[in-house]
Amino acid sequence: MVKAEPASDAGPGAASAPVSAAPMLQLDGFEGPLDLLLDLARAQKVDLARISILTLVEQYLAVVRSAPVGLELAADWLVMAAWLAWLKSRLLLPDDPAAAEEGEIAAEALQERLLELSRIGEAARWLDRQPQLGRDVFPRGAAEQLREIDRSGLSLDMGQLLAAYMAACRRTARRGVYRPRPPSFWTVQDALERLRRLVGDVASDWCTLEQFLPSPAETPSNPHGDPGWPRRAALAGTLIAGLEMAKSGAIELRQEEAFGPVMLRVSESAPEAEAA
Amino acid sequence: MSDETRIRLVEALVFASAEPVREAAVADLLQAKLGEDEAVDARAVLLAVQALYAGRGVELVEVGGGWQFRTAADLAPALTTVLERPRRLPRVAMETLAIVAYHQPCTRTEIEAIRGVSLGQQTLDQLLETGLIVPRGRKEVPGRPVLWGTSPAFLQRFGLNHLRDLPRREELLVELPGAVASSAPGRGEEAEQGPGADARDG
Amino acid sequence: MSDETRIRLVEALVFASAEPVREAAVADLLQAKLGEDEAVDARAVLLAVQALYAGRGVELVEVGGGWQFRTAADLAPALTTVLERPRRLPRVAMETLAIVAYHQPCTRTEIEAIRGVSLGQQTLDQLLETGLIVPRGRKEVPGRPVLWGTSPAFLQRFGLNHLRDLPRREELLVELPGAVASSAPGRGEEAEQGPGADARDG
Repeated sequence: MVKAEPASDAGPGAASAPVSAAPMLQLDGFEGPLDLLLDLARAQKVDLARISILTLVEQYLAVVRSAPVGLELAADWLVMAAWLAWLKSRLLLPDDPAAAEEGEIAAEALQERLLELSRIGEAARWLDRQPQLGRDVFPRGAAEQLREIDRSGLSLDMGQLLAAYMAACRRTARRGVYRPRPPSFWTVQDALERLRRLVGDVASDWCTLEQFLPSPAETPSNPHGDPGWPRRAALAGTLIAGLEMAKSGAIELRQEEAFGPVMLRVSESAPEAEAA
Repeated sequence: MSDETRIRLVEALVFASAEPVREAAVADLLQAKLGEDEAVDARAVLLAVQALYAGRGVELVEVGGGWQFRTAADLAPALTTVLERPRRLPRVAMETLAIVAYHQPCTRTEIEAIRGVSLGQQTLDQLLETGLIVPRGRKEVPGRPVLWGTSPAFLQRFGLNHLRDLPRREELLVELPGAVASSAPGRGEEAEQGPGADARDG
Repeated sequence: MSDETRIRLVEALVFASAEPVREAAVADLLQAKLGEDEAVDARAVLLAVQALYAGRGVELVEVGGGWQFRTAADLAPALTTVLERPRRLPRVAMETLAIVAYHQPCTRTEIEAIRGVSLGQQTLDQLLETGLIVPRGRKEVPGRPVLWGTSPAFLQRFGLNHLRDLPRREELLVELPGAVASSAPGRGEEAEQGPGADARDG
């Protein structure tokens, strides 16, 4: 937001801007009340340390009263106006020495604040006048990396060596353990062979299926789990083999009751069927 | 090692880097090349390099505690037509920066007290983004507000070697009555900085 | 514009640019400064800048279709700091080295039996290159395979006086026999090992 013309006349370079022009100012052109006060003080064109606080107060209050924005003024403008009005009353009408002194101290404090703000403004302008890196002066655009990475060396330590050895040993050790043979049981194929071999010799009369089971020595051993498994697997295998042979008519099977012993004998008409 | 060789070596070292090179690094390089017996005066060599570049398009300057080659300031208008330049900082940001520079470490409240207005978030963001101010601990008062100070980037940006290279407060004061009465007109920046002509920060 | 100014401008432009500056860009800059009437010889100015830097620690060189400042070739080695970033041996090589250390002298087949996987020629070459292992004769079996052992360099690199200073195998692998009995099946490594990879722990 740029202020109206009279305001720019009030700048430090302006020769004789009448203070009366101040009411034309748009207050929000200033960075707060202090900024305006400083501007007004500068317009007095004396050493900031010797400005007339009374005149300054008059000017400020005049500006604020006539500000086009009226009551919509921001709080800090109003607070400053109230404070300045109080200050003016102390300076004009010192009803007692203590109040007069109070007013003078407040006036000095205001003066000091204006001085500091003015110094800061000057410092900011000084900074802005410096050739700034990236704005006025530039560093080397393409910096050179004078650095070389040598990766020819070897980083070795005992910990690594030992860890590697242990890892290698563990891997093979574990492999020996984790590779159990799949349990091999007495298969139907085995049972079929055994039945065919034995059935003619033994089973002209009814015998139990158990009689045809392999001996424990013939049964493949199973290192894992229940030691009864191989036996039961052999029984199952033999039963299936028996069913198979019964289907082809080579033998007959019989079971009197559920879960009772399964009986087996060579079929009457076996030889032909067996041959087929 | 001849003086000429030393100068070339230091010149190349500083030139290669985009960042300021510390004098100690220059001394280390020279010492390594010379051996332990010979005395090394890194500063003398740096000054010789500086002299060599005086008046050239590129200059050797001492900034932020190190040495850096930079383009000459007077070439800025021509160069900035081809080189990308960042936006300039608005007046509010510059003033806030000046307060931090002179009053550091200081809290946000202290900054606001001096300017008499509250410090906008945008301004703070701008200063932090540019890396010109950094937090420097907390003030041990209720609320433990952050204390702000200027960064090394601040020194580099404004071509200062130390914070003490800033104008002294009294110098700023001395300029003031003058600034009011006869403030160096003719200075381009001066005119546009006048409080009357200033554009407000967003 | 004086020749001097042109030279300074071009010098600064090339200095501040992140990429090599093309002659056309230099010509554009000069033309903008000179106005359309004056003739511009960008190359002549660049050559003048180059001459200015002749014999200095920094040189103006033409690279990749543009111009750029570079550290003088004779100084680069002196300024280059070499950073040693030792590499680690790959795991395979480390395991092989460890097996050789504990089982030496041993053949490739023996190493493979212990690691449970075949040993690539590349790994063996790598280890030979480091000088950490050396051949120690041949085993008198069919094929007469080379026997491998560790070198004196091996002892040195690991800070050992003798091979017997290595922790004993039993000290390292106390938990192994237990592991054999109780380790659960179904571990990740198990799956990746083909049935053929089965090997006896020698």
